Amino acid sequence: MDKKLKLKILDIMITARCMEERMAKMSKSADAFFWLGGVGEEAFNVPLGLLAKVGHGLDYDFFHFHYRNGSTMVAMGMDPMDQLRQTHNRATDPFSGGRNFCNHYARKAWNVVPVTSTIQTQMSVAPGTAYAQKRHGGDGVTVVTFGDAGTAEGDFHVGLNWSTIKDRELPVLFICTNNAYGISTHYDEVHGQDNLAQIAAGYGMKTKVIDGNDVEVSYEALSKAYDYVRKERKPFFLEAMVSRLHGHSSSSGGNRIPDGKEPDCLHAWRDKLVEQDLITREDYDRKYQAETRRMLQLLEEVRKEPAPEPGDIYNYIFASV
Amino acid sequence: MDKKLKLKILDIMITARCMEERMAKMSKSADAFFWLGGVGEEAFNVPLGLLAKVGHGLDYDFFHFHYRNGSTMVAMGMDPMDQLRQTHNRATDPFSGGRNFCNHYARKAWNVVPVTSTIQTQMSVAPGTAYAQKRHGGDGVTVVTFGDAGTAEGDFHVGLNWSTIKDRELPVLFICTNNAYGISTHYDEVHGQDNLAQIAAGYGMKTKVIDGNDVEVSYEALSKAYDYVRKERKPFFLEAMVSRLHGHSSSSGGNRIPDGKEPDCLHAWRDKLVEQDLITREDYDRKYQAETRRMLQLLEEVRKEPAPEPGDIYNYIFASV
Amino acid sequence: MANMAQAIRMALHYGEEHLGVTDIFGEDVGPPLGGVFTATQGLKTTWNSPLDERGIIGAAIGLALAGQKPVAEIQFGDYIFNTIDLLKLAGNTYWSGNGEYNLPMVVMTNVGAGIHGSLYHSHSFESMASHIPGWKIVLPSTPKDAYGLMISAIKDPNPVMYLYPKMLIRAKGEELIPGEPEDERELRRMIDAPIGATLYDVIEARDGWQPSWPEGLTDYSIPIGKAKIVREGKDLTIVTYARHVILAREAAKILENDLGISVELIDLRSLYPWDRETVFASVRKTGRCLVLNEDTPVTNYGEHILHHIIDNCFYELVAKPRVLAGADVPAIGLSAVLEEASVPQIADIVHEAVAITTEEP
Amino acid sequence: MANMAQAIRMALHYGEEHLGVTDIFGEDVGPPLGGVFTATQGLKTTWNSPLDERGIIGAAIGLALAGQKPVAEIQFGDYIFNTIDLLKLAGNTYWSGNGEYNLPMVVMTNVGAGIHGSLYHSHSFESMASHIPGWKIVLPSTPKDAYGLMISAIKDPNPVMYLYPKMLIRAKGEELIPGEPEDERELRRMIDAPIGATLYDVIEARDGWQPSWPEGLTDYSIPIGKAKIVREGKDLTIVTYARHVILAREAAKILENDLGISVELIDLRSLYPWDRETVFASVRKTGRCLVLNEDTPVTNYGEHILHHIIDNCFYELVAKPRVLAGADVPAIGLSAVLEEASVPQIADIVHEAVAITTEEP
Ligand SMILES: Cc1ncc(C[n+]2csc(CCOP(=O)(O)OP(=O)(O)O)c2C)c(N)n1
Ligand SMILES: Cc1ncc(C[n+]2csc(CCOP(=O)(O)OP(=O)(O)O)c2C)c(N)n1
Ligand SMILES: [Mg+2]
Ligand SMILES: [Mg+2]
Repeated sequence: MDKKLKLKILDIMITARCMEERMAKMSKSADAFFWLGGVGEEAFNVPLGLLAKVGHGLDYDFFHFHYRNGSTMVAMGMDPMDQLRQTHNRATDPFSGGRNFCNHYARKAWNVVPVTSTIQTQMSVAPGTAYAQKRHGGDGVTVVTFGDAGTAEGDFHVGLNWSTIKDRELPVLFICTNNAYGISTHYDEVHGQDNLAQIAAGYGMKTKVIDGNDVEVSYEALSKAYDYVRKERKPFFLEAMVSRLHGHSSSSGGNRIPDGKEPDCLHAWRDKLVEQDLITREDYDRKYQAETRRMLQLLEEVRKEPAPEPGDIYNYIFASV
Repeated sequence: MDKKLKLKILDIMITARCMEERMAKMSKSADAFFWLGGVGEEAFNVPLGLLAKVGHGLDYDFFHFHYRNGSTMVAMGMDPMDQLRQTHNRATDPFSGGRNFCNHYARKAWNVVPVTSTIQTQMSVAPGTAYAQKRHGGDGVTVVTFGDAGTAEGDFHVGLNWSTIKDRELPVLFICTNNAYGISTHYDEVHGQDNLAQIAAGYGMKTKVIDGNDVEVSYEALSKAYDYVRKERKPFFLEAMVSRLHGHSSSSGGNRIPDGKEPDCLHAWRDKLVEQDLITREDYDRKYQAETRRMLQLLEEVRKEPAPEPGDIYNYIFASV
Repeated sequence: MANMAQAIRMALHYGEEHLGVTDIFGEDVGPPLGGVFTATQGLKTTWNSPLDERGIIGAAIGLALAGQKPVAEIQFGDYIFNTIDLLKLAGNTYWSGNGEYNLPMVVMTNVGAGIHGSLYHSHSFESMASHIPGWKIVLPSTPKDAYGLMISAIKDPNPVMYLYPKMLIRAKGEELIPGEPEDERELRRMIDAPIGATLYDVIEARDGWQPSWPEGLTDYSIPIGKAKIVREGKDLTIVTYARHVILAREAAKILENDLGISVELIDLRSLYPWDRETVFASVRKTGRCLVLNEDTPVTNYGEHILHHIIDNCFYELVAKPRVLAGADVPAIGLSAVLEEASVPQIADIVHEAVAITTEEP
Repeated sequence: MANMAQAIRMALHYGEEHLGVTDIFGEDVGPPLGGVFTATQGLKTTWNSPLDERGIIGAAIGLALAGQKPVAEIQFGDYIFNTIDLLKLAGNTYWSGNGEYNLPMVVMTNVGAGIHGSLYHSHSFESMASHIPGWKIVLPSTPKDAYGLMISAIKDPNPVMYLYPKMLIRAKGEELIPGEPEDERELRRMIDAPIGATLYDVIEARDGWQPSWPEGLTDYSIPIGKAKIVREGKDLTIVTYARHVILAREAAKILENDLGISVELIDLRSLYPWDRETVFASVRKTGRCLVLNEDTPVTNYGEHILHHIIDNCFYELVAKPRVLAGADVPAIGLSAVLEEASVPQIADIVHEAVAITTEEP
């Protein structure tokens, strides 16, 4: 990883973090009804976005995201303002027109299919895009992301099973961001395996478990995994152990968890780059404050944008014949 | 296995086979609308029933059966007449009062919970009885049986997952009778694993794959598996490769498949016992003919029994408070 | 004349050749079987899915998201109930993304009783289906409509639920489908796959078999949302669909011949959207109506129709309008006695019709 | 007064102590959280299930088959739609086995909009639920009814769907539940678990915490199938349930005070079986009726009620009866503007009521 890339990743992580922190704050005011997001997953989710092949159609990657992929979207090029628009449920929200919760993206130009609130159903849908990609040829892959607790749904099996049929293996990159919790329930209380990759391995697919709090480890594992799926046209299961720094969502407070309880990947990356003399602590703080300010400015803009109209509920029910 | 047991198993296999053959015939006449059953699974299914702890309540085994467990029920003590009653949808059918397809048992006195037509849902229900048994103590286990194709349902994962939670493992004996087909679709067309036990093993449970056409192999594997689950109070996954000698059901004809396409476990067992001088071929033929005749006589009795009345549809909708 | 399975098959063939259908899939949909009711024999884009309805609906959504045009089959409507959340997602995908992704997909499954199918080959699904927003729903009662509605379903850029009545799958039509050969034995020879006593025989018999599709098939289509007046009448409107069109037609004959009651019979064909104008015009004319189907009666689709008849024709009704549906029981029993007691029969329809037309307020 | 979450908690406690409840389980139902809406805090038989609704309903069926008495929670009604096939199985188990196995189980989940929950924390479920035979369905609008209906649900030897309105979970009651302490702060101190800013703080705060249950709780129960006349009136009957009881009450006040229209308001409380006699008696008295709920309008449970009102009171109606339901859209949008446009509001109820009572045939 060269210096430029390292700094680029840091910048995106900062942007994403500041965006999410603003969103969490919004949920404590009249600006938003709700927040949930990926604070603590940036070290992994940013490389996930940077390494993607982003575009429209079968030659590009398809994304079936979990609701914690904000920093992936930022890495892919999303304007944070769009996310604030959704969080503030403006009519200008490009992903849902003020209809859906934050982190519920939909962007056809990037093959980002609508994020659904129903945990794990994306695992049953992902084989469909992958099947089309495999038939089409090329090196586009289907990326599907999900949490640890959600793997208990039967859809987990559906996705793994459809992707490993003999001579019909599918180019799916399965990504489990394991933060050890489903809302309040700890991993150990509802699972019996050391990790979820063990289950996936039973299907005969390649798997790997990594420390998702480490940027370099994540970047490297993701490069290899993407590569494998792109070339072999077979599935890969990557499990990243990550943190959940603001808890589950605004429903459980959305507050920063006590210091030291879980590693902060942004701080770790900052400290590493400071140590490597790629950046000073002051640079970092300046950037962080600038992004924090920028998010507030964006929000101020967003606040001026119109709310949906009552009649909008009737838009986009059926596409016209 | 002593001589007595060997002969006992043969006798039960003959009874079950003759019962099913009669049922398949019934489905070609006005006697029945439909047949499906376990012709070709007797070598495995009879020991499954013989080794069970049959009775009512948590001290006994619970059974969540697939629709091919007729010979298991015979081994547990079912009067074949009851099965003919169901096949002929008589009001006297003790399992469903003429409501359900054949092989859809329900017998509370034996902890045989209602067989459901919805493939694989029994896998989502089985953890419930096993959970109650584990809490209760004793050595009762939950037996759940299913086919190979049905393992594609998400419920397969549900059952495996709920049974392997850390410190809450459940005493479930998972039985997959793998006949290599789901209706017309071959195993290899819809699976990527050499066997389904490989998937189960990923959950960290003990597994074994056996030749379910061999009585001795089946008996021994089942003894060990039952024992393990009874004592360890943990799940075991046993996969038995079996035959489907009359095809899927009467919908696909219900006819005997061409000779030599799949092994006939009853003939194999017969030949072995003849070879071991435990029985002569003439004894066998006599028994077989006698059971064939007996089934016809039973059917003649059953034919005299009443059909349900129209008003019966309103019975047993709600239990009274 | 073609039966309904053949009609669907021909429409799917037309869809593959001319309308961009990319995948026709589901349990036993591909070779060797071509569907448990033969509706997908000989087609070129069929494949067998795992035995997994959630995976089937999920894959159909994924294929549609990826710009394909899938037709996914659920082998029996009885087994679609583990996918309702996914059907809901399919129905709200266009809306939730504010128009980003529409889903051009067809889900096809059979419904209703009548084949002595016991609890799980007798289910109705239309009431629940109609409560899932974002779907169009069609349900033909004749082979010709089956063809025309499938063509429309395929052309539609939205999720379309294509239901068809189990009991009528093998019933022959009374009208030729455009392009269908006149001689039905000829048609069978052309497009029905060879049979066999067991699966092994079937596989052998079909080795190398290819259908020979009728040349002249067209994109003959029935617009979604358009009902058919099966027979005109003046005393009573019966609104129904699926196999109860057939039963109601028999009942109407009896009513006419034996009692001089003239029934106007409407086959809805599309359940969502449905043909409000045709229904209301008829009810306004006759002043009396019976909504008929075989689904269970609590929160039944017929009650929705009744509600809108009330809403639009209340002051024109001259007698209490009624709904005749299946019995309020958990399922259909196997015994013919039980099945008949659970599903409206011709005699029941006659009975209700007489009650409505002779009622003194 | 207790809020609804506390009422449910107390009823479940009573159920554990006196009515044989063996398992109260679901996602986040056990410690440390005790339910996302606190309804299961401090109970002794709670446990956290995997995040798996099919497993939850399946396990509940299995536990009931094994003679236990489970209360299973689906965290949000929005997430119950992947279990419909299992709910159908639960509903037909007693029938399919001809009486061999009845299932004494309760499934509890919340329904409806009103918490700015966007697409997937706003769903109604009652229309679809009522179409699943073999279940009893209750849906309280007050804490006291919530208590009494939970007691009845637990006592019932059949599957009971216990729905409760998301929006009213934290609303305080107006009547004391028998045995509830008079001082609500006292009640909070006794049975509300300590709070914390994050999950880590919550876990710490609750370490060693035990509730102290009110001593005098009773088996006060509301019979399943019994509606409540919330207010008497003479001009118009409004039949509703859940949070629309609250909205309709407000509307009724406006109608009375501003327009002199006297509304009789019925809270069904049980949706299956429902209190036909109370509804019909009221409609016969007023001659006018409005059935009200917030579920989507196609094949809506209110249409079932309307159908039976038509069937039983048609010739006594003096004006066209109506159903006011949610908008015919795929979901509820997050923006308050969208939510309000999708769910009947007080003004909408007033508007309909005026239309019905002023209608000239
Ligand atoms: C089908 C379904 N069930 C329940 C929920 C409610 N719910 C939302 S998030 C969540 C926990 C998810 O945990 P996990 O999968 O580990 O993802 P994480 O939030 O930890 O990233 C639950 C139970 C849901 N959204 N969908
Ligand atoms: C949920 C569901 N989907 C589809 C069916 C229709 N069906 C009945 S049996 C069967 C094949 C089952 O194959 P397998 O699980 O291998 O069991 P086998 O019949 O071979 O014993 C299918 C698809 C069903 N009964 N239930
Ligand atoms: Mg998690
Ligand atoms: Mg099989």
